[in-house]
Amino acid sequence: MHDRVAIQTDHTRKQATPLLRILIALPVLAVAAGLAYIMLSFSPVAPGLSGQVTDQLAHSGVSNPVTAVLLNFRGYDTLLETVVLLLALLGVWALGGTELRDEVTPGPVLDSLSRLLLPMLILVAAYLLWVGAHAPGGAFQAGSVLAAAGVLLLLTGWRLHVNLAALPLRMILVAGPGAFVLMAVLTLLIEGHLLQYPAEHAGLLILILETAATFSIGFTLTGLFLGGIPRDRDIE
Amino acid sequence: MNWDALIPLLVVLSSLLPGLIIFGLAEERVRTRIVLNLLGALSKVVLVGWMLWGVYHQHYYETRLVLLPGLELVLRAGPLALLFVTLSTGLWLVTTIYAIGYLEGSPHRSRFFGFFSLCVTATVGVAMAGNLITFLLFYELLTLSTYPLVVHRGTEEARRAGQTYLAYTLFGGALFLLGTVWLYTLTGTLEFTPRGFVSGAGEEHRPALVMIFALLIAGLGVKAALVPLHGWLPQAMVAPAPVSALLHAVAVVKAGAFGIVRVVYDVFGVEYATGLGVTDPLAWLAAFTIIYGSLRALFQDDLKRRLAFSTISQVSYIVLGVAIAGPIATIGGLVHLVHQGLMKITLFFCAGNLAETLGIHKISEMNGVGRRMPWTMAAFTVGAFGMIGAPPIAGFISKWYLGMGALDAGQGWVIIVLAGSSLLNAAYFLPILHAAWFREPPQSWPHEHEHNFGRKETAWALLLPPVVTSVLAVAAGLLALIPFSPLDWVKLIAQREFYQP
Amino acid sequence: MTGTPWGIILIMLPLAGGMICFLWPRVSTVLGLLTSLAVAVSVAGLGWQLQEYGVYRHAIGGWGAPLGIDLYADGLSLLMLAVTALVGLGVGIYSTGYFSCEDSQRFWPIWLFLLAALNALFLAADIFNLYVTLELMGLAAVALTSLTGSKDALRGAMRYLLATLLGSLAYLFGVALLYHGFGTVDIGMLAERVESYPIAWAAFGLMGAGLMLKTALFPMHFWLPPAHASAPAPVSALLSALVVKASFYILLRLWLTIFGPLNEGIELLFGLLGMMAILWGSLQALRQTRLKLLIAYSTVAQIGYLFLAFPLAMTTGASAWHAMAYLALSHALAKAAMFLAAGNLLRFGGHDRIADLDRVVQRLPLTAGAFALAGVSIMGLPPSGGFIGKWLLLEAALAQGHWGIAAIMLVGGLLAAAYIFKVLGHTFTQADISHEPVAVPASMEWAALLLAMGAVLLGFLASPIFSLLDIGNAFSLNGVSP
Amino acid sequence: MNSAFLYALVGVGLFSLGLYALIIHTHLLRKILAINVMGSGVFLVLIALAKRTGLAVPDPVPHAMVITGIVVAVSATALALVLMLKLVAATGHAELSDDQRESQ
Repeated sequence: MHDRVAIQTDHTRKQATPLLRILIALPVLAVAAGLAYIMLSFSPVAPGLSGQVTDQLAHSGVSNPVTAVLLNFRGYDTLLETVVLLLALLGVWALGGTELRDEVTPGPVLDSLSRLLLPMLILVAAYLLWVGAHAPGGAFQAGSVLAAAGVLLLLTGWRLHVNLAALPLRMILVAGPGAFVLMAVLTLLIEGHLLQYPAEHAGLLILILETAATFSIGFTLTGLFLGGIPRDRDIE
Repeated sequence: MNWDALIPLLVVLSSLLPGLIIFGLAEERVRTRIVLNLLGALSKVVLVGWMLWGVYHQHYYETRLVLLPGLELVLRAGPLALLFVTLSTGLWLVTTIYAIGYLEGSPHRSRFFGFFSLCVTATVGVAMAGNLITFLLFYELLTLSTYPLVVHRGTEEARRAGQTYLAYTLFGGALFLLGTVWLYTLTGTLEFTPRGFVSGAGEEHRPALVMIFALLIAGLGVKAALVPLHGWLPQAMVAPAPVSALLHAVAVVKAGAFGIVRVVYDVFGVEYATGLGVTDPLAWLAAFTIIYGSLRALFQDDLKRRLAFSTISQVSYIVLGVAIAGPIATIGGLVHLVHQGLMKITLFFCAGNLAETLGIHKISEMNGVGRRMPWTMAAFTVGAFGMIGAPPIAGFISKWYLGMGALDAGQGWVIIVLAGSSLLNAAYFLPILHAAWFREPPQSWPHEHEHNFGRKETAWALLLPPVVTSVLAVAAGLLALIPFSPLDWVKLIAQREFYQP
Repeated sequence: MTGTPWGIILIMLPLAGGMICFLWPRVSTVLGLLTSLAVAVSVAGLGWQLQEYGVYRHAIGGWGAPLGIDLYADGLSLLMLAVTALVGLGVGIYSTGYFSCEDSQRFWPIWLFLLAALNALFLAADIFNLYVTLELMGLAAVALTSLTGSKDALRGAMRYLLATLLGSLAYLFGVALLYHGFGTVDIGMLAERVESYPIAWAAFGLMGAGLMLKTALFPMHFWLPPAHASAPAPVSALLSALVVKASFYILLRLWLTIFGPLNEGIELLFGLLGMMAILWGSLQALRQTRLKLLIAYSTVAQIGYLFLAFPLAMTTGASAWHAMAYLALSHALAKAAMFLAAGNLLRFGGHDRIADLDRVVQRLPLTAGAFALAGVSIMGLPPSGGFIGKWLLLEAALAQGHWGIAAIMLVGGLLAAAYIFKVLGHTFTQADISHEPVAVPASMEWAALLLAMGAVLLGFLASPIFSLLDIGNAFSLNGVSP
Repeated sequence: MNSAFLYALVGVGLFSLGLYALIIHTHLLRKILAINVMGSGVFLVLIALAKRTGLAVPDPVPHAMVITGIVVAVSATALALVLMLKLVAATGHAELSDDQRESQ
């Protein structure tokens, strides 16, 4: 555990002197005070977009306003955001990954528990994905749970099979942003605007997008946890 | 197709395009390079000849390209522009031949000739600039394209000389830029106009105009090597001889002097400038530079350095003529632009021949060299006497008109400066001539074996140019009164551009 | 083809390209180059569209602001998109020679995502959308910086990442304040609604500080030199030419539309910091002994010039902004060329110690030429884009009697000349050879040279470019806004 | 003043604390954590102010923004952590030394 040792020894390195701390704390405090004042100066009547969202909710294909904003009204942000996630993984892979973690062989308890927990997690993810249309939930929540399952698998020593690590894995990772881009282009061609869903199919299309995104998010987050290209370590 | 609007551009392109092509040529393609160089030089001569004829017959040539909203790139061939264009074009042809001979077999010739062509491009651009921004553009291009020639040899000394050169010229350029922009904000135009365009700026701007004049002159004075801005010139002598000859005797320093003429006559207008009280200090500065340069030249043993200080001194004759602000003195100053060019390039060619053929760099090594290289030293002698102002060589004409002009303008003190300078010229040139012709030659020359020219004095490409230019220098003096002589042309300029009714 | 949605193509194409490169790394180089070319064509198409039909606006999802997100392009956006496409194309060609096969497979998808982020950023009309594009751009830039994996690169990337994240958070805080204060994140609507309340000022303080940090304006430039100097040469070119300009662009947009009309005074601070950046950056550049650090500090100085336009534009308006846009444009081309040239020298001699450059002018004439031409523009000497920008800025300064700014600009130009010729001088001289020279592919030399030539050619294109810039009147304060 | 403002003030507090820690600490892990704390502060402000009207359904737009923000923050944190680990592996310590210039 080379990295952990290094992190601990760093405590011995020099720290900021008390005077310096005060010199830094003062302007930070001033910023805090200023911002606090600003916070209190907001009027309780919000000029936000609540009303408009509510008005258009019926045309959005979902009944959960947050999902409506995320996938429909501001779907373009979400498109870019799925790319951000993929990009982070690309960045991590470009760095060549981190040192190998110690391989642990899970004991019988851990092994059987995780076997039990895994289907549960996947089920929960699926539920969250589905429920997002009308209640809190959605692709990111579902994806995170899926990622939790993935992390659990990794921690118990499971590794992706080498044959699946190349193109198939990449396909899943790209599925979310890819589906978004595809959807964007198709809606542009058919409806004339980027991500303008045909009203009658909006719900279904959003679900398709969210499903693809869930898989991508789950796998990407797991990949980020792993911190390296799976193929590499298998070959080694 | 309006050919008249195209010719000034073609004159610029006739050296720019060969230059750019030469950059791309492989080092060993000597013949292609020579053909391109001569083709460019000759086509420029033809174009300039065409324009000379046209301008003489009251025809004007002008190219305009939009540079910025409200500001154009203007190339205009009037009489004054053509004076400088003709000088540069003619001497470019001669120097190209010289350089081909001088650099034979040496490395990096593609680079050398490429930048050489760029320099000439910049010089004719400076000459034909029709407004200050165009002038500035080519003036800076001249700085940039001469730098690689100064550091051409790639020694540490050359690099340092290059840095010095840039430090002076870019600083000058910055001052010039400041003056130009400032002027533009006051007048809203930068177009060179006979009798100047600043008089419309209004009385309240007089102090600002004096400052602007100082900024512009300081910017130009660097290249014209006015004291105390002359420090780069002697150092730049580290460059190969053709560079010293064409650029540091003709193109670069003359660009500065020519710019001063433009500023005094076509930006401020000589009457307005006199009214501002700025011409007198300029004349004093020029006079000081004349004397100072001559004095310093006296103590140089390195031949090229002595010539460099002589250049510093001689270029200020032009500035002096302009600053005296009378018609006759102006004729003297302007005609010196040409005369000094012819004489000084002859001297530098000869210095190059001595260095290239016999390895002579110092005056103390020149004993008896006249017997070894009679043609070269004959040309040198003509140049030297011209510099001193001996009739019938061209230099005499310049000094005569300067002196007469000074008396005409009521500035008698100038005569003393001229006389003193002539004495000093004699003091630093005559010993050289004496040593070369009348002293016994040494047993051997410093580096004679390097080139074996057999019974010839030196390579024909090295010999021909100084002989031609020295003959021209004599001709310009003897035939000063025939049409199309430099003097005649300068009178035309004074008549048409400066003192028109 | 009047209806072709060029603006959308500019975003979707590199996104799709990046994903395909990720899926099938083998096609990376070919696909990447094709995408870059297609992006350049699309920018031309968009330019034609703007000229024919005026500003471009697209309501994503068909909702329209404030509920939906709009894309918007005017002359200013077009200019930024165009320079991005040009530099991108140049760097793309360069990278074919620079990267090994494996490295290029890592480079292309990230760069294409960065390209998409930049295009999306220049087309955005929504401050939250801008935040997302900023983050996309920042992460891509950091990932590219660390591509070599060397100690210096990792340190540079880490510092850069922390700085860029801090900047983004400050920006996001500002977005939060503006949304809750004025009920929209659309720039155009904010421009109408925002008044000189403390909320607006706090938002501007946060967003401005964040963006200044990302733009590396003095004294918040500390992260830039190590990152730009340690990244691979093509990446340094992208970072210095485009990425810092992108955050500057947002700041400028916000200023022109939302914050500029509120009050006077802040522009003086911008001007002051700009002046200090010029001096400090130039002096530091002059002190450097390593070429890439020198160029990186030069970027710090050149960013300063952009900020000089703020005080000057208060009375001269469009002409100072034109000058600034021109400086940004020519700096992008020139600085990209410089970093690429530095990459060639590094590849060739195995080091970038300035004093040990060995007769480069003979051995890599195209590279030396590229560096010199780019230098002409950086110094602001004619004829070059840098000169045009400097001329206009100087004119504005003198017309208003801002003598300090004029003086700093001239001094900055001289210092720039000093550090550029410090390099050029050494390209002529001989040095002890410490490393066997390595051949440099022609694509690398030509890419640098062409970009540098572009910077010089800009000196003759001012009029057409200014007329393009004025599409949509981006520079009239209180005027038509996104 | 309703409780929403209290949460907003807590958000400001987190932001400021994070900022302070980011400047003060030299260890990269702490710096990365500090950035995350700052991020949480901003998210909290966004969410809290969305509820300040006291209506049953808070403004959904800031919620969507926060979800986007969180994903971005996760991505950035992951990249930062890997970068830090690489740096530790390469240099042996998890700090950005100021003697940058010497090493270059």
